[in-house]
Amino acid sequence: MDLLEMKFQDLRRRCEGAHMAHVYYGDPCEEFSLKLVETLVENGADMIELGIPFSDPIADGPIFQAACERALKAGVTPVKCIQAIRKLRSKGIQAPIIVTTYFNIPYVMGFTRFLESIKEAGAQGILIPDLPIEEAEPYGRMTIEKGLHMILQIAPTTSKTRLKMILEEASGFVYLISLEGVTGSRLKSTSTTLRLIRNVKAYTSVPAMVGFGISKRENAETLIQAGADGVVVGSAYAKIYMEKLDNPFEALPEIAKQAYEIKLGCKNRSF
Amino acid sequence: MDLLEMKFQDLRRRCEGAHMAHVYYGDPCEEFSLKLVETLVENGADMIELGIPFSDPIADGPIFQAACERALKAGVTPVKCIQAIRKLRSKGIQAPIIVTTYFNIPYVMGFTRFLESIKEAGAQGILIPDLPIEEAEPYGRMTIEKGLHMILQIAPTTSKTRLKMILEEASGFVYLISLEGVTGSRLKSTSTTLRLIRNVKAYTSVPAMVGFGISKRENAETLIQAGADGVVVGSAYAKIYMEKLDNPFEALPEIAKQAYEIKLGCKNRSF
Amino acid sequence: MTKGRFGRYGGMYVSEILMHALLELEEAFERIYPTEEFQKEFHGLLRDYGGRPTPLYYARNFSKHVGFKVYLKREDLLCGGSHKLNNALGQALLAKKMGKRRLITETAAGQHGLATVMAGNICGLKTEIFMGVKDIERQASNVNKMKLLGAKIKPVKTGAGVLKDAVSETLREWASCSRTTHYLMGSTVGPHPFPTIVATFQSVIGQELKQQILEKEGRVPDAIVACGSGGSNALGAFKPFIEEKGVRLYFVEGGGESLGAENSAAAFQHGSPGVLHGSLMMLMQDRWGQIRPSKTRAAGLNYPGRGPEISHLCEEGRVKPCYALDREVFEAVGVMCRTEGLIPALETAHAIAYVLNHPEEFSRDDIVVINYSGRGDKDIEAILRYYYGSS
Amino acid sequence: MTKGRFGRYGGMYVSEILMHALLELEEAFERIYPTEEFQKEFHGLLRDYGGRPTPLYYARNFSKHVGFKVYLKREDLLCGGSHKLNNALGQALLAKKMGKRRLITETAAGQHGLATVMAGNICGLKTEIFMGVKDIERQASNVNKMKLLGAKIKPVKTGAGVLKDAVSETLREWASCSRTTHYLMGSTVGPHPFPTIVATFQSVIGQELKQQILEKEGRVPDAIVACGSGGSNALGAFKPFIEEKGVRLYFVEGGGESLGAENSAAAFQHGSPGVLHGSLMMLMQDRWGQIRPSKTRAAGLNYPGRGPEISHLCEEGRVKPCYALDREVFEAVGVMCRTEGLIPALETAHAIAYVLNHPEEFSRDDIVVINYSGRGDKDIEAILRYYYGSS
Ligand SMILES: Cc1ncc(COP(=O)(O)O)c(C=O)c1O
Ligand SMILES: Cc1ncc(COP(=O)(O)O)c(C=O)c1O
Repeated sequence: MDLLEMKFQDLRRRCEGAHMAHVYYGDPCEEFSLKLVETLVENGADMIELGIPFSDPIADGPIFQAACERALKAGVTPVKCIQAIRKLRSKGIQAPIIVTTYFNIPYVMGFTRFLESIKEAGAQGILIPDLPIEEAEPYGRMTIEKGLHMILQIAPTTSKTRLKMILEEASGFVYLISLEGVTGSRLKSTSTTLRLIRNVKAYTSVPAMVGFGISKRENAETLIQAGADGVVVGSAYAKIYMEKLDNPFEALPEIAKQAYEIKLGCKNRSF
Repeated sequence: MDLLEMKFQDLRRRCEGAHMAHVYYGDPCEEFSLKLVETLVENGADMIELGIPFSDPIADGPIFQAACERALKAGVTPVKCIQAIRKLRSKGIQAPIIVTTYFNIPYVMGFTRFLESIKEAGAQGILIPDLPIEEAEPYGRMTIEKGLHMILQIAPTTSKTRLKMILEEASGFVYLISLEGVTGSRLKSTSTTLRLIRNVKAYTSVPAMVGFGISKRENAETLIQAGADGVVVGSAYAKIYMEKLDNPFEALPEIAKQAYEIKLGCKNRSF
Repeated sequence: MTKGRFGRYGGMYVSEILMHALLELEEAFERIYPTEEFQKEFHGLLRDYGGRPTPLYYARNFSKHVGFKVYLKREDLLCGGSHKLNNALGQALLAKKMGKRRLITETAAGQHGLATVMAGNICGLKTEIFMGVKDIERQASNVNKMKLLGAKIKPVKTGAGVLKDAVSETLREWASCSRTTHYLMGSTVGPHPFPTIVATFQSVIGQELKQQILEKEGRVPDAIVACGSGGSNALGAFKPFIEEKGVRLYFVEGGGESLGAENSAAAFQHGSPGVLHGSLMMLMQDRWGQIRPSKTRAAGLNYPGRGPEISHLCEEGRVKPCYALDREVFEAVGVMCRTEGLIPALETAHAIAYVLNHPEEFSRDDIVVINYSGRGDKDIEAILRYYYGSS
Repeated sequence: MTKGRFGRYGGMYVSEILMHALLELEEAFERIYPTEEFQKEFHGLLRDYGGRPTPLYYARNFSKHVGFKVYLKREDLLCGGSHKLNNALGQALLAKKMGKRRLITETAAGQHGLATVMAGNICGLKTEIFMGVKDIERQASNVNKMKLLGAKIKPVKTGAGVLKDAVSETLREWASCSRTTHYLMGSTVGPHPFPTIVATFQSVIGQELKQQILEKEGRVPDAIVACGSGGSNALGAFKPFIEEKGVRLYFVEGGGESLGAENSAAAFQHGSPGVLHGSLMMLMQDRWGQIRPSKTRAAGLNYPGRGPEISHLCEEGRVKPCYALDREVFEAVGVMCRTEGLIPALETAHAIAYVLNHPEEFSRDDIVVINYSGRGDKDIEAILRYYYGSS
């Protein structure tokens, strides 16, 4: 059992939903990102989705696009992001880390080399938003072989047939995209999301995390109560420090508060 | 025998070439045009080509185009031009008057009415630059019937066949266009013109006047010596007063001198 | 009063200087045009360079909008963007075979100038284009194209600086160089033989149209609507239908801002017969015979005269003379944009506007063909200004 | 690694959100495209609305200039002024039959955007077009046309404000509306099934070309030269000749100012395989896989990736990847203007420039076809600036 599986077991035991915080590393500088992750973990994030910035993040909304742009301008590279995992681990951070990036990054580095590096650095899995199940072979297998999870996504538009295909390959958890849109979109109605959770839970016991558009404690509460095993919050955090880019560290208290609130929303799990 | 024929007889007797001055009536005002004609006649013009301004004088160069435009702006009409003939006659001017205008003017007035008016006012003929021999029927006949001459033109581009056709219909005199171009063009070489004169004189005894591009005494001399029965000078006079439009009357002395010079050029006729 | 007459209209009212050139042209046209060699070369170029045949497009959405079947004869798809190339190619080829070395012409909308320099380049003839200063200003995009293609542009400042003045200036220039230079007349105007030559070259439109509509509908149309000033696109489309008395022919001229004397180019509405630029035709003039300036937002319709043949056909009653006002024209552009995704030339939009605004002329079972004479690229600025205000 | 592969290139690298739309599209295309109804409607519109077949023009003067026979496949005569309509009409029809109500797309030169709104209007679908702010600026004339035709223009400010960024933005938009909206991909790029669909719709170019050259020359050409970035006009022309090994195929990309890293769009010259916008293809990227901005004066070639099929054909050696530099391109425009009276699009001028500057590739007896993908109306300003300086 790895850190990720242990984390879910632990949370289940405590009747809590998981709170994964999504961060694009290096925005606006490495020091801040490291501190940001620490703050999040200390204030309620159960796990970290660590984004390696990509020049053309097509699944991301304006907030994360700007984050990628700033990080790249600041000179962040995939290698530095991977080193960051090691740094976090050496600071004693135990939260599972899922590396997120667009497929071209591991493709260009060499997929195997990429997996080996992040594994060695201390990550538990990878999430590649532009690698649907059709393209995941042979990468999914390679990931498992290296002892990592490949996190697959499921969307409101996913058909029942594909849902089953995806769940068959699911490892670690499945990432339910709450809405049709990009990261940072506003989650207006949860009815589609709730139906999605029901559908997925009917077919699998793999944990199901819900992401996209979650920014408030109530969002988390509703989703967790509907059966989700956790929520992912990303742009909502970036939005806070985005307004204080001169000295983003000043934003950390507010982010801490927000993380705490979200985690509160994950706590009342009724099962 | 009318004034025009008498004039040619008279000039022949005195071994002189004819000097016809071409004036667009009403430029820049009627008073000036009347005075201009008087000055020209008093200083060496044997006959007057009185132009009725037309909005689109396609056979005229920039000087006469501007003259037409000014005259029309000043409110000159064909009727006023015709009245001017009467005024000139009543001032005692005896020089033959050829009315020049583009075909649309008499066409719109009614050709017969037009002829009757100018005849009655005291003109001897008409010259319509855009009425070639092909279109002259029935207008030529009507003109003769009214006791007027229809002056036909011959150009350097006129073929021998057409030359004969035109000469057959010629009345009063024929107007040899000295060059391929418009009024006011510079006569660069006279060789074409001289050939034209030779050709025409070989076929007819009707007087042949040469026009277009004549501005200097030497031009007149050369042409008269080559056998022309006269020259037509127009833009060269307009050019003089054009530069003094504030008070064109000031230009009259210079115009007088110029007319006198031209006439001098017409005097040494060697036949 | 001899050659090139259409009823009382037509003729050769030019300076003696130009007569030789007109007679030479008439002779050359009659001799060369019917030859197999010329026909092959001409139609080969029309096809491969020009893009003929142009389609006859059933405008389904537009038809729904007006309530009867409307076809568009797509001259906008001809190389250069209007019907003008049909004539320019024909005359340039003819000029080349006559041994001419240079083409001169005038242009208003720029479409004919563009077609002329294209044809000139193809035939290896130099091109010089007279254009009123006002037209140079309002048809800048076509001016730029002509320049790029190597045409010499001669700005005409006389008069109002529009088409009429440019024609006069070209005639003057021609008088000085007619031995080596061909005046490539752009419409069915000017002295004989131009109206006949231009109509002949343009009649390819109507010939195709007839064959296409017979294929599509099994019968001739009930009406053909064309815009025009000189009349070349209209005559091109009408020619093969003149004898088919069942086909109504509509000629739409530039109404301008209003039909009032100073704001229009509608010569059939308030013109009278007169002579301009070598030809007797319907003309906007004052009571003394001075030509009145025409006014319309469509530069290509901004001419005070209607060519002799269209003048005659209207007088005879075979063709119905109509007009569209500027405002109607801009609105018609909008309708064509929305319904069919096509931006028509302002000239063309006159024909469209007429069809839109005269339901009383058309019945539900009618098949109507609009001669879609050109595309609106050259007019985008003016159209934008109308729709979005000055920008 | 499954569908839509061309050698190693292609694939469907998109968010799970979009997979249903791609699979639905693939299914619909396979089901609807072969039907007689679709074929009839599609080819009817291509003919009557688009103006197909476009001519194959023997460019006599240009041929003399280069010393061998050059034909131009005249896609510039297609309605809208480029080959883009072939694809836009096909996809719009398909989208309509799939029950979609809206089209979204991106455009750089504006040609594809224009084609899309035209097709959208014909099919009664609303159109929304994403365009980089820099492209909006430099292709103003096409922007205005699209607006007039009723398209909603969405300026894209992210990244460098060019095509790459507009594609990203359109994909993002599509993720939010793919049930009711069709992304009308403009070139043979993007995830499967787009490259296949676009190439299929564009292959009408090559089919006509083959028939026309056989008619004119009795044999296939020795070489076909096409410009491209995504590769749609090139593949359209090449498709029926891929198996004819005797026909040399040249693909000319935007060399930009110089081949140096920051000044070019020549992905085959200094690119490597990578994944962008849903597809594995030849890509300009840094050593970490971050996409490098492309640069060329031809907006339509300004994309850092080459579509998967053309990537594969070049890798295989079947197609020769070439480039032309900006300066050569502008000079080529001038040559085409003078010799044939045609102003090519800057994109198209890349193919022309290659033919002009690589005599070593062609012999005196060669028959060469340039796929003349579009007209230069949209580029007049840039061309004037090159020739006459800023004005
Ligand atoms: C598109 C278009 N249609 C019509 C015309 C009118 O000319 P015509 O009456 O000779 O057809 C023009 C003239 O420039 C034009 O450009
Ligand atoms: C005229 C023209 N040619 C070529 C292209 C390049 O696109 P593709 O490679 O898809 O043919 C474009 C793109 O906008 C274009 O407008």
